[in-house]
Amino acid sequence: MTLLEGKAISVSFGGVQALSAVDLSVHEGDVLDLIGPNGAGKTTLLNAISGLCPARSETLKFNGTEISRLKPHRRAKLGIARTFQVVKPFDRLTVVENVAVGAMFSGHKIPTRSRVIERARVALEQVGIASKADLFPRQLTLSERQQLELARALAMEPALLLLDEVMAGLNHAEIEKTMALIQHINKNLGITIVVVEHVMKAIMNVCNRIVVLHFGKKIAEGTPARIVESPEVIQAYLGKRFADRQRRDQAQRAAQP
Amino acid sequence: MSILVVKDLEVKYGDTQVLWGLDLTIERGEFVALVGANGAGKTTFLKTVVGLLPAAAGSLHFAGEEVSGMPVEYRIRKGMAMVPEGRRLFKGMSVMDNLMIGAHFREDRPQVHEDLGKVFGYFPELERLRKRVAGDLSGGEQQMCAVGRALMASPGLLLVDEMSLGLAPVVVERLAEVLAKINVNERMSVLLVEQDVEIALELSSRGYVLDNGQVTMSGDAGELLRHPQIREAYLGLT
Amino acid sequence: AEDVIKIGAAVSLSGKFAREGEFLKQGYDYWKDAANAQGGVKIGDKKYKVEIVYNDDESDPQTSARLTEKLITEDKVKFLFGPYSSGIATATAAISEKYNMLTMVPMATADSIYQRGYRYVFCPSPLASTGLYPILDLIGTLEKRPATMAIVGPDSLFPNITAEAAQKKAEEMGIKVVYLGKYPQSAADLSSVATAVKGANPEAILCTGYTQDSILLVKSMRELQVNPKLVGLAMSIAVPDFRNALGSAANQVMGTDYWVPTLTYTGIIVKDSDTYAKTYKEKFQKDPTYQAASGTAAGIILQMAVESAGSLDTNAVREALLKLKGQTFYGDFQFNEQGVNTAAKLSVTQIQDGQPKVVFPIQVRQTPVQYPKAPWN
Amino acid sequence: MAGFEKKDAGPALPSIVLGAAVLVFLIVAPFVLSNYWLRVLTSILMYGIVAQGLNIIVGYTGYHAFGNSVFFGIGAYSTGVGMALGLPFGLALALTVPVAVVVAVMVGWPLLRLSGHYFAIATVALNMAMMEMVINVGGITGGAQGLALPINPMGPAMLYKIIYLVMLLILAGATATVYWLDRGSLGYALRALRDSEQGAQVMGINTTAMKIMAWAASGSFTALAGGVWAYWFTFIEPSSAFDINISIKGYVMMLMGGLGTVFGPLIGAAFLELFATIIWGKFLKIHLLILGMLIVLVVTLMPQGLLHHLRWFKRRGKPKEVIR
Amino acid sequence: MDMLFQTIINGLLLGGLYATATIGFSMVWGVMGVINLAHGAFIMIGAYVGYWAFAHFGLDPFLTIPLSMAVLFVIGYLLQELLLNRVMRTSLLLSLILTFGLDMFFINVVILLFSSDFHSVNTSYTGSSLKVGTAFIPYVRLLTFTFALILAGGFYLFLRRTRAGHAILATALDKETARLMAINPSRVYSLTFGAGAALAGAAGSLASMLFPISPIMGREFIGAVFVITVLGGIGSVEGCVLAGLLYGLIQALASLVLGVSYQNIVAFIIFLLILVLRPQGLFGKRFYGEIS
Ligand SMILES: Nc1ncnc2c1ncn2[C@@H]1O[C@H](COP(=O)(O)OP(=O)(O)OP(=O)(O)O)[C@@H](O)[C@H]1O
Ligand SMILES: Nc1ncnc2c1ncn2[C@@H]1O[C@H](COP(=O)(O)OP(=O)(O)OP(=O)(O)O)[C@@H](O)[C@H]1O
Ligand SMILES: [Mg+2]
Ligand SMILES: [Mg+2]
Repeated sequence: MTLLEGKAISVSFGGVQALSAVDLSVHEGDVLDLIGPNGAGKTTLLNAISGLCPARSETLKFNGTEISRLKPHRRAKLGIARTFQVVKPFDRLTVVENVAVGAMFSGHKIPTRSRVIERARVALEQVGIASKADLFPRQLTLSERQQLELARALAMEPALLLLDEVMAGLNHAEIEKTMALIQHINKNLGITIVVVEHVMKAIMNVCNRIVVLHFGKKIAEGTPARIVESPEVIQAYLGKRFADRQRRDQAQRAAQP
Repeated sequence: MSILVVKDLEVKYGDTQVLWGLDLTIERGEFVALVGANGAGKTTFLKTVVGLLPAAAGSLHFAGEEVSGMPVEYRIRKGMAMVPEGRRLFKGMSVMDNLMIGAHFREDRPQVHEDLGKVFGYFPELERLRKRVAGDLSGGEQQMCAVGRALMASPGLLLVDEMSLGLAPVVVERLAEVLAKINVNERMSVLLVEQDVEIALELSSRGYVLDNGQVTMSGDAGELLRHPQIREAYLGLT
Repeated sequence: AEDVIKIGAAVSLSGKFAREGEFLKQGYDYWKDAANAQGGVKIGDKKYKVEIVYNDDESDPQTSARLTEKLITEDKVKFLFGPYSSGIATATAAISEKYNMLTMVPMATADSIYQRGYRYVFCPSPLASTGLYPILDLIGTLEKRPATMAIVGPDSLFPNITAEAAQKKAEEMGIKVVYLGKYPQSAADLSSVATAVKGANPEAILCTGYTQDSILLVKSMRELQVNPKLVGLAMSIAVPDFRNALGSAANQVMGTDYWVPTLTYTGIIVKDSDTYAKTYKEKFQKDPTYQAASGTAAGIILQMAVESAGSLDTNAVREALLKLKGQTFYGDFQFNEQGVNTAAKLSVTQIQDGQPKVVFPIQVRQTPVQYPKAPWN
Repeated sequence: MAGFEKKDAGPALPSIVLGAAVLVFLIVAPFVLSNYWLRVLTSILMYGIVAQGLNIIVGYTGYHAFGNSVFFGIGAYSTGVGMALGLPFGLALALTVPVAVVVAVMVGWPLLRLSGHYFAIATVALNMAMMEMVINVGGITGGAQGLALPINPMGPAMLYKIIYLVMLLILAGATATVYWLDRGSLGYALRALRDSEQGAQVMGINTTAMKIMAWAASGSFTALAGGVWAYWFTFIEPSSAFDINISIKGYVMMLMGGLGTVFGPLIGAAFLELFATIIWGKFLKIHLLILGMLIVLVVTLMPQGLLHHLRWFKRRGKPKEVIR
Repeated sequence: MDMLFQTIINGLLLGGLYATATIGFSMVWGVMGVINLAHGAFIMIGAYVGYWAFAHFGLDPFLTIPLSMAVLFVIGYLLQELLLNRVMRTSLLLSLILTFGLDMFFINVVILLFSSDFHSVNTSYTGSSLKVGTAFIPYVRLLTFTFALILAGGFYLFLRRTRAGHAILATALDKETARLMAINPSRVYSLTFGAGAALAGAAGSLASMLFPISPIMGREFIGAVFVITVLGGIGSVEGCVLAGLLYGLIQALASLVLGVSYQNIVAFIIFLLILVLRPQGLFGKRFYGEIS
């Protein structure tokens, strides 16, 4: 079933056409990756979906409901959660309070305070920063703040999760962990996910579909394996060296039993 | 001769100690990588070297002089430059002004203009974009501008934090090439902090691995790259 | 212990009325010292020294009200002297009235205060509505009266009352009011007002503003060569700052005044205006203004009433005040039930060759008026 | 900062005792204090309301409503005009709330989209525009000439007690509102949007509605204070009803007491008013100068507020974060 | 028609002075994130310096501009070093209240020193005008206007062309990174605050030629200063000049068309509209004034 259906989404800022007529459909259970060079419009597309920037579109349906005229908080209550590439923590709330806000105002009504906190703690466990619960966000490292973003979104128990470069700045082990987390969220919690990531080798393994944006236009869409072979994508985004590495890694993996 | 010698460095944020007795040396003209897990203290280390954070203990020799008590300006004037995490351009100023402010403190104006030429040589796109407002550039272009700005200080030691953060693979490749070229052409020492351990170690001659505020491994970059522990923990290969 | 009469005064010593408040305070002090020098206020056979308790109201009505309450209930004063400005006095008059506290408010001349039926609030000065009457009366005596007139002033309590009354009277006299301008109180620059006046091209212009406004307006009219035959101001002509600021530009400009040193009224404590000006200058190292004179007069009138009542009882003093009819160096006085001085008259002063000269009313004038006014040099 | 995460829920014993003592004092005050001190206390309460009103929009919501005095003026004038039209005081005062709410909603919708400095000065401009409007409308508002309210024939003793009690009730209402904000989820919504509006939006918070609500509440309390003030003074002028110093004073008090705390603004109001009252008369000409110096000293020496320095009766809590 | 011409002249001439009175305020706001409520007091002190030199030595206020600038630069520099520095990092609110306290302090100090009487400066050319067609251009105002524009232009060049200026701009945009460029932010802040005060002082000296001088004269400027800052875009010198001229013009035209009582309300409404529709100001640049 199609969870999110967008047709001809366009966004312009003054003279800059950040997105031109992009179609996007996300199926239930998908992990869809959005890639493209810097400034291609990936964040803008997420903004258009979550309602943070004025966008034009033929249709923008979530779970069968037309949402293009809804304010961001309405969309959130319907079950769309997201993280920000440039993290936006609530600086003067503690980490756990930050996450609790997510649990408090999402569409799911949680009756008591203690349940809200419990929910927040679980989300912090899941992303692995439970030990920092009582600090303030500015006491975290950049990547921990990214984890906080993720925890806040998880606490909302959304149907669709939009992740904007949550792996940026993570090292390999952490990327592995985050990948596992994404898979867990997707498989076990049944949440559909759209990610924006540059970390290709990670994304290759978790996502089932890739959409490539370039200058605000969709230039390719397909399975990971197909996309990395596409000369257009290599030229615009991946680079030759990456393609070589990718091939080498695959060969290595294939060599392993 | 060593351009940077760090001994027993300790750094604290209030009561929490982040760096524990850290030793690190960079020779003139050397390209050194500093890798490590998140929150290991890499940014903290760079900021301490450049003076944005005070050291709680230990010594910091730069170009033969103890600088740990000195303010940032002094160290910059003495020849450090830093490309900060997240680029941090002066978004409201033009690309040109951003570059020139990198040479803000320099009195040797003719030389500055020559350096500007060099920067445009490394990053021809910057010359094309020089009148644009820096905040409008794409992430990759901004990173180039940030590197260019640091080069304008004509430093003896270039500190780069998270070169590839949020950049498309093609752009990372470009930047890596330029850094390598600068290292060779200008005989500029480089200390690169990078999450992509593979790129970092391929570029550099030596590397340090930081874990929980301590150096756990260091040595020849090639060897580190082949070290099974690194391959497993940082590259995900066996 | 000596017998003293304790009088309370909340005046503005800081804030926007600091200057006027300071003069008023000095006026009160002048009376206090002069009366005490003569042994004090005589009640029956006894003489009472005068003591004044001051508080600074910061030019803020709310603070003034609170301090008034304090003077009445904490300091237990016998009488009150009012603050500068009608706005502040309106807030404090209500409190005086609540406590039946006899209050002399020489510088609260807004008519509206005296229309509220207060019984204990007395104003020795003429009311705001009469602020420009003497100039109009003077115009009435001219052979070739101006046929058209502009009236301008800041949009605030006192100037508005003055302007409205003047407009009415002018129209009754058959003078056409061709321009009526109220500019915002906070206007820093009046060149636009001068331009507007120029556009209306009146033969006479009257301004109801305070000293600062009058200076600005005259400056601007001169710069833009606005040349009416008569320039009349309310309440600033005799203020030394005014002449100092304008120099020769002030020539032939005229204005009404509560008081000027050249007036010839006489009374107790202060023999006449000339004496006042001299002794005041000796005492405070500056020339007195009408604010100071009004304060001194308020003290003298209070003293006369207390002495004539022979008691410090508020109601007895009030009765005496209502019965009294007399003169001080400041002018005539006779109060009606509302506390208004019905005998008070303003005079008109014109600057002639750099000197202020009383030109109206005829019976107290020093020289005839110079009319029409020569164009600005 | 309160959180629902408090391990040791409930305030410590000394603060309960202190709170009870203050409450008892406030209730018996009108019967034991002289009229003058009652007036001083009433004025503390009035500024307490202004400061508490600011606390809602500034401390919790992060919008610097520097010109919140606009509501004070609106309250004063709607009460004044209502009474001039023949309404009894109670009714005229009650009317100020809907008037304030309507203004907050109408103006808040465009203005609350501004952030930081811009909102702060927009409210100042709003205050000035409203003042000019009242001046230029003239007629029933009395324009620049001011408006005299009907005089209550009651003697001062009785009238002042009534005014005092009305102020006290309003302040209690404002404080209860703040207390409720401090504890409830609404408070979390406001604090969240204060720190990151977009972050709050995507987490399901209707930020526009919340902000307007907060401002309307802030404005309503301020307007009520203005209404009572008008009746208390019986004469209002545009320049004193819309006096920007009212909100600036409220700011200083809120700051002295501690921003974003329930009782801080009240402590600040009491401190500043008492200080001012006590030094009056002692330093005739220089007390504004002293007040200026005092403000400078407070800001530079104890920027986190009095409450922070009076913490001996408070349990040691989380590090107090810096206000912005 | 004649009146329209005269009105335009009035508005522009006054606007030039307003612009100069605003630049320092706008810069301090843009660079340091401090809304300096004592700016009016700085203007007033500048006027008193001009008056004092005129009254005692007969110096023409145009000649004493450097003196007022120097005096105020020192005052500003010291205030920043000693007081503001301690609070400006923490919040907008604290600096607002601090400067409010300073304003109160300075006004009352001047009352103590000079009393609250009005003073004026009357030079030989005060009151004479140049006749252009049917309109009059007062010499004093013309000179004031010229000086105002020269000062504004000079300051603009200082910011854009000198290294100190660049350091100011860079610090405004990102303080920590500015340190990486060997810039010392607290020095820059002191310099900026000093320069802002110096410009206010110059404006004060100029204003002393036009308006009565009194301790509270600064209050009359501060409203215009706010409006122009926002209209021009916070921290933008060229914006200040354009906005100052525009503001003078709007006020003058509003008094001509609607009547003098409407000049303020028109200004405030325009101000609100600008804020709502174009908060970065008519001539503002993006990325400036984003500091909170
Ligand atoms: N608020 C805005 N105002 C003006 N232009 C904008 C705005 N937001 C984005 N843009 C422009 O829109 C284009 C797309 O930006 P977007 O942030 O969506 O890119 P992205 O693909 O997420 O890039 P990155 O990989 O660097 O995050 C860019 O050219 C950007 O400069
Ligand atoms: N301002 C601060 N106050 C308190 N603790 C801090 C602060 N900044 C960083 N830390 C802590 O110091 C540790 C090291 O942080 P640092 O930013 O140096 O790590 P890093 O290696 O650069 O990590 P990353 O790869 O995420 O950038 C982390 O545990 C972090 O939580
Ligand atoms: Mg993006
Ligand atoms: Mg880091």
